[in-house]
Amino acid sequence: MDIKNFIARRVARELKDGDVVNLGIGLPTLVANHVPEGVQITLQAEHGILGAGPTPEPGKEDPDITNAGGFPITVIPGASFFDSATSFAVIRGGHVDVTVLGALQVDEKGNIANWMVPGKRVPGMGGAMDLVVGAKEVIVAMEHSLKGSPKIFKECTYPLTAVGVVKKIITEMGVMDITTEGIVLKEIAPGVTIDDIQALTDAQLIISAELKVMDC
Amino acid sequence: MDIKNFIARRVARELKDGDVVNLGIGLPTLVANHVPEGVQITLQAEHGILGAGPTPEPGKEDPDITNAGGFPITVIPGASFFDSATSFAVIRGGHVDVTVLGALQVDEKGNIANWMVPGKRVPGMGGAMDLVVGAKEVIVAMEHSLKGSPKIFKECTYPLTAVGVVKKIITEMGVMDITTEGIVLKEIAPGVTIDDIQALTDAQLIISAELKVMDC
Amino acid sequence: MGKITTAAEAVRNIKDGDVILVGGFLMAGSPETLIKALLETSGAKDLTVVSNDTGTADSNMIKVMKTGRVIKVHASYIGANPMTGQMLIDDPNSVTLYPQGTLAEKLRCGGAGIAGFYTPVGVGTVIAEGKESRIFDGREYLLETALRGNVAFVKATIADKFGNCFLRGSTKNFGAIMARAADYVVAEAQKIVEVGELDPELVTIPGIFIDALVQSEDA
Amino acid sequence: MGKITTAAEAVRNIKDGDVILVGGFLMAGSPETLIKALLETSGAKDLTVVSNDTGTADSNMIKVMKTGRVIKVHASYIGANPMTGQMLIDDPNSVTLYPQGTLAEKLRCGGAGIAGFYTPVGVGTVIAEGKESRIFDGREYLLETALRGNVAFVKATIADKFGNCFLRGSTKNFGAIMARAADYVVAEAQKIVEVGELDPELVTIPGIFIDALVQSEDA
Repeated sequence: MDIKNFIARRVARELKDGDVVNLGIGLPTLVANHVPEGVQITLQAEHGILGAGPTPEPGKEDPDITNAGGFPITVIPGASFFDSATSFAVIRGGHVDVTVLGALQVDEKGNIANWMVPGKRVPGMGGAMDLVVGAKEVIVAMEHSLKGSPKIFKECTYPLTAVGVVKKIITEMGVMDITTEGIVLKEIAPGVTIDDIQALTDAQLIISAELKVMDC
Repeated sequence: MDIKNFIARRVARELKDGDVVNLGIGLPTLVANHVPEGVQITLQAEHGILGAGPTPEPGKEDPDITNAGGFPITVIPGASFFDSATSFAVIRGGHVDVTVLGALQVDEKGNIANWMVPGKRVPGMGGAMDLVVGAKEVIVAMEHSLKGSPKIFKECTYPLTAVGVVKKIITEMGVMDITTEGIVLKEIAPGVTIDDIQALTDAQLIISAELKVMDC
Repeated sequence: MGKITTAAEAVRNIKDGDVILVGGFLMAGSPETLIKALLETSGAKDLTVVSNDTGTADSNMIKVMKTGRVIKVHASYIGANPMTGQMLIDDPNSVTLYPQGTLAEKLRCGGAGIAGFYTPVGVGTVIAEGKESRIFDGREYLLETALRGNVAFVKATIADKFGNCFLRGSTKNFGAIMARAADYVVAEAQKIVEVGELDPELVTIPGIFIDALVQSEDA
Repeated sequence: MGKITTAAEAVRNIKDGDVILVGGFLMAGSPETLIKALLETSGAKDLTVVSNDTGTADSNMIKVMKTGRVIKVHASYIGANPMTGQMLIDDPNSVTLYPQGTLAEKLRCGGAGIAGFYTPVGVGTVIAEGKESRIFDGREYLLETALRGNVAFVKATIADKFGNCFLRGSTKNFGAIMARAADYVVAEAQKIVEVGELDPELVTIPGIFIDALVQSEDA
């Protein structure tokens, strides 16, 4: 299993039966492929779908049913459609249980920066700010470092997406909870040492007394 | 023709082809029966209908399609249904061209009081405040006096429904425009003298230089 | 995720002091089965009812009110329910009246994570008393704040077992908004169908908002 | 009340300096026929475009932008249209970015007679710069104000001749809101039917909002 699917699979175990889930583009999208048996979730697409389904078979694409990346998707039985004002009422109103998204930087206060790199072309925040503020739980799912540079900081330096919203970070190296005391390492990937993960983390990690090996 | 239909018919001549119209309960409802040929209007019912139609034939009532008084109505071809938040977005957003409603008191500043009589049981304002503030044009359609007591005042004394919103009053005695100078009598009913109408009006009427006889 | 239950079971979750949002416009879309269960099988008291009109003299709501278990009402029109009128006379603080669109928008905001909004409706009237006003582009607006409930009762024409609800014709009114603005939402449906039988384009209330689904006695 | 016209005729009403609301989310629901007419048959300049994303590199909007006639953009995501990204680099004041839900709600308010609203989104970020903030129930919110256009372009799947529009699936997005928030609203429809043929329950945009109706080239 590649790193991205390894992360996505661990994220999927956080989901509970009945959850309404929004998955960001990229790695988070893979979470849908790993939802455990017996857990039924409703995928939300922020431009107006509850009950998004998998990619259609070739030739069965419907241009009126697309995901937030603009690509054709399907919907599952029990789906519904609505406009963007209603969709963001759903998001901002706290009706999305979990949003999973990537980040450029996360810090020990739960701040997240994931919409612009200073000095580079700015793509815009899209629905990211709404999602991280509105969802009941925000899970950052990302590779632990960017070519050896930490992404988990004592304090973010990039423009923020939101303040104090991230409660959990899942990477290929471990699972971390963001608490009022700081970032607590709860699970560590097989073959990774605490020193390995701390070396790639700018924030000081607190090691959980119940530290477990991350399921893979 | 009775007084109410006489008033309603005159009100109907104010409507233009394509207008979106909300008619209050009571006398204003009768306006729908007098819309001139060639004028097509869309009747709005504030609890969620655009394209309200006449009362159904006996036995054809549909409990899911009612008017704002709770009674069964029909819808015309091209109608649409929506919830109350959307309906009042339509109203408050200025998408209703004309609202016709009765009043307890109107005054020369265009103030209207039509939702409670001090000391009497209070029914609530319902959608009246929204309609008179949101509609592009507010026409008060009512009998000129209440058993000989004026209803058109220099200044309303009852709790207001809204401030400065009424531009036209149509009664069985005449048609009046509310202007920055005061209430201008534009048309007078056949057989009614200026003294007659002034005697039943608390506000001082300004007589239009082009005063006409009201069509009946 | 089984949401189908009985009205009696659904109203068990109502506690003393709860704020209950009740859909419907007079009798159109009024969840009478659920209100009847509130009357007959729930003992919850000190309730606040939020309803456009608190129903008519023939509604189950007036019967609940006669038991004295409703101590506060938020509504826009109470002329069809004489009990609510009497409450207002007995204690002016027990009934809060709002312009209908303001009530609808307060509830929409309650479900949409918006804390407050500026409306031109009510300026210069008793509605403005005690409220902040503010000028935008030369026009005066009042600040109104969001409204939510602990519980919402709504009536659907058709619901699927996931809870997706279709509210037909002019029965959408307040139910469609209230279902998004409460912690525990019960729908009674005239007809309950399998998941997938309801056209996704006809869903008035997505199933994610519905916690319990009850067969309506008005079927 | 004949609303059916050509795209060329419909865009004639656009004046220099107009604010144009353009529906669609990337290519889903994008009114390409109308944007093409804006490109080819309207000479209007100094335009402000309000769009979720200003389309993609394959859209007609990027071609309009290349003519230099668009001087200001309001959007939430511009990563798929490199011209908008370049505009932002050349003049940071020419592109205003909003969180997507804030943009949607600003437009809804523009059509709903609401002057402003308080949202928790953007607190503590660059979005909050220069905006009022306020605490409600211990949580911080930003004041955002309504947004309207002179003109709106929307794309419908089916429209009847009165202008009632059905926007299918996930094409509703911004078009459904923008049609309520502009003075002159043009819809292009993939299919135009007689009045009465569209189910009243499927109307995404009531016909009263539509001023001109054009056959879409995407039919």
